[in-house]
Amino acid sequence: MNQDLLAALVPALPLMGAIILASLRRKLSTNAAGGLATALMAGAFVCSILLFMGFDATTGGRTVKLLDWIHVGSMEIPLALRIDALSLTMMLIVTGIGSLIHLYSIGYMHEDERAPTFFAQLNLFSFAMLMLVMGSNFLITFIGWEGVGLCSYLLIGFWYKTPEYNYAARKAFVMNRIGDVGMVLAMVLLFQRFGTLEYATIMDAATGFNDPMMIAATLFLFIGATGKSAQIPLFTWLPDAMAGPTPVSALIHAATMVTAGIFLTVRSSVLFELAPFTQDIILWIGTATALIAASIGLFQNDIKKVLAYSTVSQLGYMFVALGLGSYSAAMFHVTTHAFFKALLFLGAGSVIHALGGEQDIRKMGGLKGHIKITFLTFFIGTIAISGLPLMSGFFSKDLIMAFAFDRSPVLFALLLIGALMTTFYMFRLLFLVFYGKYRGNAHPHESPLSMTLPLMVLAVLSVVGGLLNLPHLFGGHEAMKHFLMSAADGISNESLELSHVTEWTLMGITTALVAVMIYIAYGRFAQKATLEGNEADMPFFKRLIAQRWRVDELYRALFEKPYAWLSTNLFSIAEQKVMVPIMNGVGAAANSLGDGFRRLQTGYVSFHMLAMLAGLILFLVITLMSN
Amino acid sequence: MRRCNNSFQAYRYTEMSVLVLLSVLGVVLLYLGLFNNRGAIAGVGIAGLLAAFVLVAADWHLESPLFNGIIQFDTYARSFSLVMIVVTVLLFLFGIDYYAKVKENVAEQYALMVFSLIGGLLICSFTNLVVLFLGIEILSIPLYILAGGKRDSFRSGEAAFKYFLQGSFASGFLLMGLALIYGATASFDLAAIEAFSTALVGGQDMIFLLGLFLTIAGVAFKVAAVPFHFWSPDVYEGAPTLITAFMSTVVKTAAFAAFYRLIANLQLPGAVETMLVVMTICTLFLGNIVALRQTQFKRLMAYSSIAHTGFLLLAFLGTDARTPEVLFYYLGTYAMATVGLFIVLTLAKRAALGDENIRIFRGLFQSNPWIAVATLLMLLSLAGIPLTAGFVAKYRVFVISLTQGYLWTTVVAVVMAIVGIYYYILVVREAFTAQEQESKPIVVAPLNWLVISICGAAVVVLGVMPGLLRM
Amino acid sequence: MEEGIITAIRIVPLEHYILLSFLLFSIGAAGVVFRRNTIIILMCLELMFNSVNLLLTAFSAHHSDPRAQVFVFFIMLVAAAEVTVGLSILVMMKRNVDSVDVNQLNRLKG
Amino acid sequence: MIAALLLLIPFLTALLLVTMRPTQARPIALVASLASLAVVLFAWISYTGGTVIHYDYDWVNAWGLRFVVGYDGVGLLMVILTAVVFPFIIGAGYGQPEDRPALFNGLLLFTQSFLYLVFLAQNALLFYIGYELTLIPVFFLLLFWGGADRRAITVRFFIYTLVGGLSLLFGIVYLLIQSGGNGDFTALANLSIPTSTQLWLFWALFLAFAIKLPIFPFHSWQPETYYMAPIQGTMVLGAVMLKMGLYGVYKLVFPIVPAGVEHWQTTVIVLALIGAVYGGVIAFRQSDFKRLVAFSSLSHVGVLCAGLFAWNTYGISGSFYQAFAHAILVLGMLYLVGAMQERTGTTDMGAMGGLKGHAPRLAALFLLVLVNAVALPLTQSFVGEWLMFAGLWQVNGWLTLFALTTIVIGAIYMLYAYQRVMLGPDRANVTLQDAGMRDHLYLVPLIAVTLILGVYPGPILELVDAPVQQLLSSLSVH
Repeated sequence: MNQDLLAALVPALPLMGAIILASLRRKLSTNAAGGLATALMAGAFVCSILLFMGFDATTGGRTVKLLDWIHVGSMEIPLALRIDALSLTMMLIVTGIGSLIHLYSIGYMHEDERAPTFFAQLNLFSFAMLMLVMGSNFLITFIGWEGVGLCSYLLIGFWYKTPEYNYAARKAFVMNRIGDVGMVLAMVLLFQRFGTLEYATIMDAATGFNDPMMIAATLFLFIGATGKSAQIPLFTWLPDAMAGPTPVSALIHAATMVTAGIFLTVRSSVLFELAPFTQDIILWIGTATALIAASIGLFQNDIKKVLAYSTVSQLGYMFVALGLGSYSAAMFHVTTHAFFKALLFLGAGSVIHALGGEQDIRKMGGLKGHIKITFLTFFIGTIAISGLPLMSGFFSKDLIMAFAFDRSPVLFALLLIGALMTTFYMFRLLFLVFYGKYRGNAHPHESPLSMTLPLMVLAVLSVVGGLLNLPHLFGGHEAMKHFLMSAADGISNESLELSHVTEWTLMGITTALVAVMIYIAYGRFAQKATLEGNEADMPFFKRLIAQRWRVDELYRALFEKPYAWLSTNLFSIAEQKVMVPIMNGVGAAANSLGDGFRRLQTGYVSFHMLAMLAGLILFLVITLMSN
Repeated sequence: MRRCNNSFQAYRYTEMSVLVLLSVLGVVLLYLGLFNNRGAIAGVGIAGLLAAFVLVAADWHLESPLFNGIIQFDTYARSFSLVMIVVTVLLFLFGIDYYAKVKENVAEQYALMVFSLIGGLLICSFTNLVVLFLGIEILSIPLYILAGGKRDSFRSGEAAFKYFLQGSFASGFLLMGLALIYGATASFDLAAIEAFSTALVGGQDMIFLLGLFLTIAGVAFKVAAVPFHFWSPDVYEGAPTLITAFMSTVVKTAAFAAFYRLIANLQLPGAVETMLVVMTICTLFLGNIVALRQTQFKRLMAYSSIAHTGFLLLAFLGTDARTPEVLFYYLGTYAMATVGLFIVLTLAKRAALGDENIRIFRGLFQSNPWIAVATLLMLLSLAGIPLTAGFVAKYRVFVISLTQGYLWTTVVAVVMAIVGIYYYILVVREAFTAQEQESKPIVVAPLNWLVISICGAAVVVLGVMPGLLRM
Repeated sequence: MEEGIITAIRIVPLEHYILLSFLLFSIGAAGVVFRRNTIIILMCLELMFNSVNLLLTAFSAHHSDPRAQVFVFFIMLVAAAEVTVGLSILVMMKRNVDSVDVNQLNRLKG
Repeated sequence: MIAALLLLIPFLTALLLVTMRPTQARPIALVASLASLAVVLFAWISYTGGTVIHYDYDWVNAWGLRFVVGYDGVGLLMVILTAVVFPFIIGAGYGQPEDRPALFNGLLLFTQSFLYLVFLAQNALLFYIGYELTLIPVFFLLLFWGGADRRAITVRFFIYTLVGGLSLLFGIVYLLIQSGGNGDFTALANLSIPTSTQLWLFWALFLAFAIKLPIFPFHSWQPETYYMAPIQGTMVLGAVMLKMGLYGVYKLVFPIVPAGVEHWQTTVIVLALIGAVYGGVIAFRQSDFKRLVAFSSLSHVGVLCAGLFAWNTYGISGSFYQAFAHAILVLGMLYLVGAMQERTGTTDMGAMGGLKGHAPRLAALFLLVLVNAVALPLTQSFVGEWLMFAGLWQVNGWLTLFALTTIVIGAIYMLYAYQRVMLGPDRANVTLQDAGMRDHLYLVPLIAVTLILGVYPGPILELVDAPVQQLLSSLSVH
């Protein structure tokens, strides 16, 4: 089958779905809509696989031009797709996990009467995400970039009747927009520099340059990335984004959209390679995010919030990898993270579904008896993210940490702390939800097959995901790395000079400490009957962390309030007290001038004649003077 | 504008007969007054004027001196004469309705207008300062009387009185000026004086300068240029509306024709040039600015007329071949718009029982849409909005003044043009605002309707095809 | 006109005439502006006109050119006409406001 | 022929309407506008590039006024814009006054034909005449059918605009004298005016357009006028009339006073962007929907003007492309204002909210319009904005950053507005009929245009590209 057609089909199918569902959303039942949506996503997945089969890494990739989009002067930006190792990887993740989550949603959204709309938007998202990863130039990527932003806005605010949700949705969109400013700046800069936005061309032309402009460009790109991938300082929207239905959180805010930033960086790895300064910044921001988010995760009591912060911190790890220049490690972690984080979210969704919408872990506990499949899968997810040996998370995270150690032991130590915190809050979550005795008052029941099936699939993937990029240490040959190398030149100059001994020891240390963490967590949370929740009696520092470092409050005080104030006063003062009065003032001045001169016309004829005489003499004087 | 040499030429009948005809017409009208028959009076008057029109228009390009070369009936004179006659005809048509209520002395009114018109014809064709003086007086003296035409009206009387006093005062200056010029040049003949001024270029002659100065002042009084404008607001307001219309059209036209004829070929000393510039700026400024605050429509028109004087003077500055052309076009179209507006005013005033505040136009669009539209067109023309004659006129004036290099004076003019638009638009707004409470409807007699329509149409037609109104 | 008078006029230098008539003219003008009695104002106007007549006569004599003198007659004529009109208007005024004070009339203003 | 049809169809129909006062005024007007749209489409198809002159005869040549009409690519784009917009303005379902519909639609059509004159004129004076004429019918639209305090606001608007107009006239007259009385754009473009003169002449010419657009310090008339005007009046002002400003700059400022532009470029861009941010920030807290549209328009126009003054291919093309997008957007937004006003009886967003439950279709349509407002990719606005930013970057990076803040600001106020109108807990005891046939008939085509031109901007960009290139090259020659 024609490769180009296949490539075109991949985004086309979900788009089709979106349009059909949107237009027929009144007529279709949940199952019909969900079925259609899932089928189309599955179709896209199949196409991706076929492309993957037919793909020959040695060629480096192909560009499928659909039509001439923007063509002005010397600016030619085609609407074209790029099929190479990188985009294929992302396509497989997006469509694969996407179809699973679509399937899951059929069960999850069953009661909601607006389910068809939901599926339409989910499909639209998939389309946008696919454009993002398949675009052959920055601007096409940007289409997806903004598209996913819109969809995430729609889906976060899906339950539009709750003002907080709408606020969260707006917050997400606006913060993404702030990132987009950086993205646009980067694009205009690159365009001016290279006269094109095609990835291939730029990456070829770039090698050799390194100048401030390159640093600027990469920094702008990174700003864009922070917006989408919820890094410091733009990370506060992601936890709020949990307002959306859980499948959304799984698909958009865990598996796919939030990894867009990583994807973009890998895409333009060449540029980043030329700007070491930017790389360092990425490294430290990534580390900071990883730690801060993890620390916040320790005290969250909302099951989804915990996962959200864990996502943020995991994204932090990926950026660390990018900062270290190990793009394959980053992509590897993106993949495995997609598996287990999707799994965890869907599991959480299943729990919430089981408890009829309850999200507070203080009102849970002892569920492992009631919902077995959910428990097992969730357990697998937990150990995967905590990086217990031979789990997918183990390989990907250790790879990153190995690179970190290669850079500096301090960095390694910091990341290790992060990893341990991760383990701690994940197991805290696990124990509080599934162990001990039930603290709530609902009647837990297992979810339907349509929901448990994706859980199982993802569970398997979370276990075996590591094989994708099995390191030499375990007899593998880093398949993924070599596969991606053809797409992202940055990968080729990764190098990891660590003796096997060091690697073993590092793994040993990590694993041992993780085990300890699990033990502590077990001791503290496994048998809890009740849970102290009130932050009031915490010591200051602990409370600060529990209150998410008060970042939201800070931003509200620094930006939102002043902006509102400005908006009000610009109108009431600048506009109404200055601009408009000035305009009217001119008229008033003319009028008063008129009144003044009007007095000359006294109506006394003698005065008039006197005035004539005076005027005449005045003229006489003036003119004779000027003579 | 060619001037005849002073040599005696063949006696031409037609031109002179215009003056004769009109004088006779005046007398005839007075006689008709005996048999108090209004229709006949107006009819005869109009017929006579039309005859005069024909006589003037006949053998157009012949330029022959009259009365031993003290009058020159050239194209310039003929053109302006035609405008004045046509406008007078329109006013007479209006008069039929206007004087319908008046008991006696109607014939005198018509007759005096005719006499005044004769004065107008004289001063736009003079080649001798004596004729200038006589013409101005013939023009003015009837007006003093006409202004007081409403014998029972206090204001009318006051208007007449003020007009008379200031008028004679100004005549005094004019005379002094003429005398001094004569003293300097030993001649009343324009050609001779021009020759003198050309010979004088560079040199100084105090007497001559002073003479010019006072003469110009005298004429400037007639065109109501600041600071010789004081009479016009009071007189315009006080005089009967028909007469106000006559003054702001026929008289203004005549005065400007005379003014330009006077200075056209003179080599004006620098001092006089400066005087003109200053006068122009003052007139532009005062006319427009004070008009802003007028609520009485007639008074508003008075100030607007001063403002237009300013724009016309702008065309005087420098020596531009196109000036007479522009003057002619400007005055002609201005007259059209003004006549129409004054008629509308009269009608509205009647409906409002004598009130003259611009508020009386309110609801005009409801009751008589077409009249309202015509009013709109005439106001826009005065304001100088494109596709009306007023725009073309103003535009051409700017062209001249900029060509002559009076950059800043033009800037002032432009700013003042904006001010001008404001007060005209206020009237438009009234005319097109719906009347809240029910009031006496505005009745339009067919004849008036005709005249208004003619004026309204004229300003647009002449605006779209300015070529139609050429000298 | 008789030669003798012309020469007689010529004896006095022109400047004197000019000065004199300026003086008269100014007196007239001042009178018009500053007096309030209309009758007197009319007389002052006459004075102005006549100063001009004087000037013209002087000039005509000095230029030995009769046209100015003709003009003088015209002026007299016109002055007469004006005064007639003026007086009639004055009568009307007297009827309206029982006074000949010019400044009694100031309803029209602004 | 085409030009004649364009100028006459609306004009004569308008005459017929205002004189005959037929009862079925609106359908007639609609037919007329559609007819002229057809003509324009024909012109577009048959357009092969270059400058097409349709008529060229001396009107009153002695004074530089010649009747020369025709169009280059940009002019054609503007004509297309006018033709596309007017059927929508006349067809706008809501806010159509009951009293004197004939007069109302007549005035609209007069405006249209005068606008055609402006965009077809190839002679400076002819351009000016059209430019001023458009004011007259709009003046009456506002005076007759405006909202509260219309008498004062209308006059203020009229005079303020004319201040610009007169200064433009002054500039044109000055140019005419330089060119020896030949007012054709071609002739004026060939003048070589000393730089010192250009510095002030630039403002004499530009002031008119700065007020018409309006850009920052000259905008005071705009919000209140937009607010007070009837919906269709605001549509005319926002969708087409302000585009005369852009076109004027392109036609009368760039080619004639290049040195002036070069000197004032940054100043103008800064002012425009200040306006863009100013308007956008104010829009955020506006409680009235219509005022919000007014300020958002101010914001958009600021960016348009900045893009134009980037003064390079991308900037100018982008600006004109965006002009088209903005027109469509204004129509959509104002139609929604009308729709909400008819349903809730007010334009105050405080009284709205929680309507999505009652009117999901309307909400969906609103959303689709909004998507264009925040310039999401694959909508028309995005293409324009992208080009403008690319153009601005060539001028100055910081200004680009400044300009880019508007995409955040825009998102802030637009989404907030959407939330306040549509979202939130369902309003109890509100019966609101959902978007019906006419709403779809009206909005769906607009949205379709938006998306199609967002995905396939080629046809329009082609129109603009060539003349802009030509203009710039001719300038570099200077």
